Amino acid sequence: MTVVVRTIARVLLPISLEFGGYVIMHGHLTPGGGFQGGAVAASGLAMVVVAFGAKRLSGKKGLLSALESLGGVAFTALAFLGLGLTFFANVLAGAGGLFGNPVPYGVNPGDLNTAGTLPLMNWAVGFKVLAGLGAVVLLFALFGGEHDR
Amino acid sequence: MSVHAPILAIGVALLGGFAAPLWAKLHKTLRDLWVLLVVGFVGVCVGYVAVHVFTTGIWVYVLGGRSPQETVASGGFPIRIMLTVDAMSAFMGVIAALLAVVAFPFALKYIAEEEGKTLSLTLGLLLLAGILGMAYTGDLFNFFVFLEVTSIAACALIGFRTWTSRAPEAAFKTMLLYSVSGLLFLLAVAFLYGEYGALNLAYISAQLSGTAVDRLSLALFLGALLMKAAAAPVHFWAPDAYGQAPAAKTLLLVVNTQVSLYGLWRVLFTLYGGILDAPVGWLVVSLGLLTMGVAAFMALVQTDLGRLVAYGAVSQIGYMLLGVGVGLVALSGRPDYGLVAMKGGIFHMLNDALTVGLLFLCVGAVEWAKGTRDLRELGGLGHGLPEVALCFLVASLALAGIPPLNGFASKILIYEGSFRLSPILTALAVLASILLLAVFARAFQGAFLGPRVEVKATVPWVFLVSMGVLVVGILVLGLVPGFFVEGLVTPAAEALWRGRALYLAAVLGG
Amino acid sequence: MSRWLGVGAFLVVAGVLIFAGVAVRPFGVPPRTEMDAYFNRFSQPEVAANNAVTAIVFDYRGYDTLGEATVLFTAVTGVALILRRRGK
Amino acid sequence: MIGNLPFVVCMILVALGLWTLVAKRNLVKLVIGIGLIESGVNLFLVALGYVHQGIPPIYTYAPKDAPMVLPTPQALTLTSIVIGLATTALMLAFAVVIYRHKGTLDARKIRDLRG
Repeated sequence: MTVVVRTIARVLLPISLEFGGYVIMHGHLTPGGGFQGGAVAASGLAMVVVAFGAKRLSGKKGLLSALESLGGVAFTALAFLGLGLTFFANVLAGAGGLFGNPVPYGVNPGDLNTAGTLPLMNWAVGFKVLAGLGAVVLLFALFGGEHDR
Repeated sequence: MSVHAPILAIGVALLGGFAAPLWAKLHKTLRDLWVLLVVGFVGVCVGYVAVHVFTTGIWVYVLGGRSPQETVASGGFPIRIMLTVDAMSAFMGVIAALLAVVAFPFALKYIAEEEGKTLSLTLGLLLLAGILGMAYTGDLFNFFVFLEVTSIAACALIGFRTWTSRAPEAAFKTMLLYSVSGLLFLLAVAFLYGEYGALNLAYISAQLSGTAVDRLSLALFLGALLMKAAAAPVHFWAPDAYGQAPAAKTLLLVVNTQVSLYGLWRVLFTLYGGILDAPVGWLVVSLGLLTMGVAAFMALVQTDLGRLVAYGAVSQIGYMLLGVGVGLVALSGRPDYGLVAMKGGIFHMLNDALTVGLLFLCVGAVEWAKGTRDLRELGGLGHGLPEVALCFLVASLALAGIPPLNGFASKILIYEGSFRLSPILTALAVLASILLLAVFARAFQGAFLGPRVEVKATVPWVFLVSMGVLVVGILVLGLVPGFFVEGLVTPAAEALWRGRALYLAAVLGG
Repeated sequence: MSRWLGVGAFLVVAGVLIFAGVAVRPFGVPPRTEMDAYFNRFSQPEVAANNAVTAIVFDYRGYDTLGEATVLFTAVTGVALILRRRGK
Repeated sequence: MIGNLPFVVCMILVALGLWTLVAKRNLVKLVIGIGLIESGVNLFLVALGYVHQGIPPIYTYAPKDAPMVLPTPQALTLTSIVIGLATTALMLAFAVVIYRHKGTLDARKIRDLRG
């Protein structure tokens, strides 16, 4: 791709990653969450694949698949965390510690430090979706390139 | 920990799938050990659940609640997803775990490292998790989610041999059918959610009143699950799929079909059990007859050993549909013969898993040794591979329903039940069995008899152990069927036959 | 001949679906909302999340989300398997 | 009053998707047909959750005393969208491999598996 596309991709990649991170982080307060934020961030990765070509990124395939596995393991581990009560029980919500502030019923401005395991799960799923979608785009791009040659 | 056994079976299988690629990055042997460990653990959990359910009754497990037994919120309606394991679910779980325990050691040896072993083992674990998730869940949307897990994992495994053009083609076809089936299921769930504002199977079942929309949902459920279970008009994906997947993984595909049938039983008997009428039963019976007939005739003309066995497998689906369909027809009056036929149909699920599984392992062993499955090129393998020939013979006879093997034990129950409804049904079913016997006699003769030929490779002992386990199962189930029918099959059939009230009471209380 | 049969079957299915769209229930007036009212009322006190949808996705129906994450993981693994190069 | 028009539109989308599956022979168009059905079902799910004059079920800076729409269908739709994406990705991967083997995407020309 031309230098214009590459430059714009360089500028936009951090922005899309940051916006994806924002959507993931505020998943329990505003519209959005792990899947949506992960997809936003993955669109940045797709842009990089288009702008710079899949060849230059082919070494990152292993990294992406490892990241995806880690995201899945982390998500399942968070679900296992509730096993003292039941699988998936939200043991951190309202417990006072990490993400443990209570929330009264009704309209409020929102507090990031709430919702227990939800933000952690959002992050796990966000990374998983980012890595997964990135890997799919990269695999398709690599396969096509191989065929054309 | 034992109070969490049902979810541990599913959760650990999922965790195993997620983690398998990570272990493979460290060392391949670690990955193999991990896979065996996970499958073993899942097997233990499933066994524990089964023993518990068969001795003490339905096991309800609420996910994410303060306690696993807190099924309904204040107000008397369930809000969280819950696992509801009754005898039928536990029975299905046992079939899945049994075949997984046999299939995974076989797969470790059968699939070469350079052909994507890590990925296919991962998919196998996820498929197992999806099957168990479908069997244990008591929530309609959750059933859909796990239906899709199994669909995607199964299709990826069907497309495994990407270096041939047939495998991706079969996989595409199958995926198309599976997607439509999943979407029809989701549409049916959406209709029910729109009417009743709930997703819990037991709660909706208690509310169903038989409106036009309810009946449309039933039609959509039937279409979706029959499509996925390879019943006759839409069976054509199954031979391609079974023929193309690696032999060890075909076992899991067989269980995948059966768990779709299990979903059908669950929908018909538990969800719609209160308002069902006989025409639905007759529909299931006629589809069953059509399936066994069409598949048996198609098996006659096959030249590929894998596809021939696959058509044999499809025809067995017909017997299950016939057995349980007779029970459905008789559901309103609940005469004895309905329960007998249902016992036969459900017992046949276990028998079919063992026999068809063994046949596919034999096909895999033949391909391993000879490099081809074409009956026109095969022949004389009985000299080089006597153990495989023996296994194939036992499995074919069992599939055709020859006493004293297990296929006979379940088919005789189906015949007995269906005869009391209408002798024509029995006659047709017997005819299909005879046809199958002819088909498999020809296959055995074509592949194993004839002048001695050289085999490229001997069959590893792991294969023989896997196959031996299944042969022992077939013989034991055939020689002492009474013990298993009393202990395993009757509770499972009763759970569908009369168990709806118990199922609803276990979830909704009172 | 078989073409018109197909068209006829399709028209019947489409007619049934559209009839279902009319018959299902009035738009905008859900008849039964116990479960959803519970989620809207208790997602703050129970899960401490302002966003009821996220509370459902990760808490009340978190198990579905685990399945969904599995579906995505399975698909990525499957694509990697299908588009792999043999012998590597 | 628009009556049940939203539901009917969703059903029309589903029907169009089914028509695509029946009538088209290009593999990518078949995938698009699946996508159409899926969009119809997803829209139907979301439409089921609508309440007249409803606001999103999120309490952060929400207007006071407005009815909230039902949150469950939105959560279900999120799940089903991701599942649809996974299905589409896998089917396209098969289509790509088939194209590489056969050099065509026409379903009539690639049938090795018959009978």
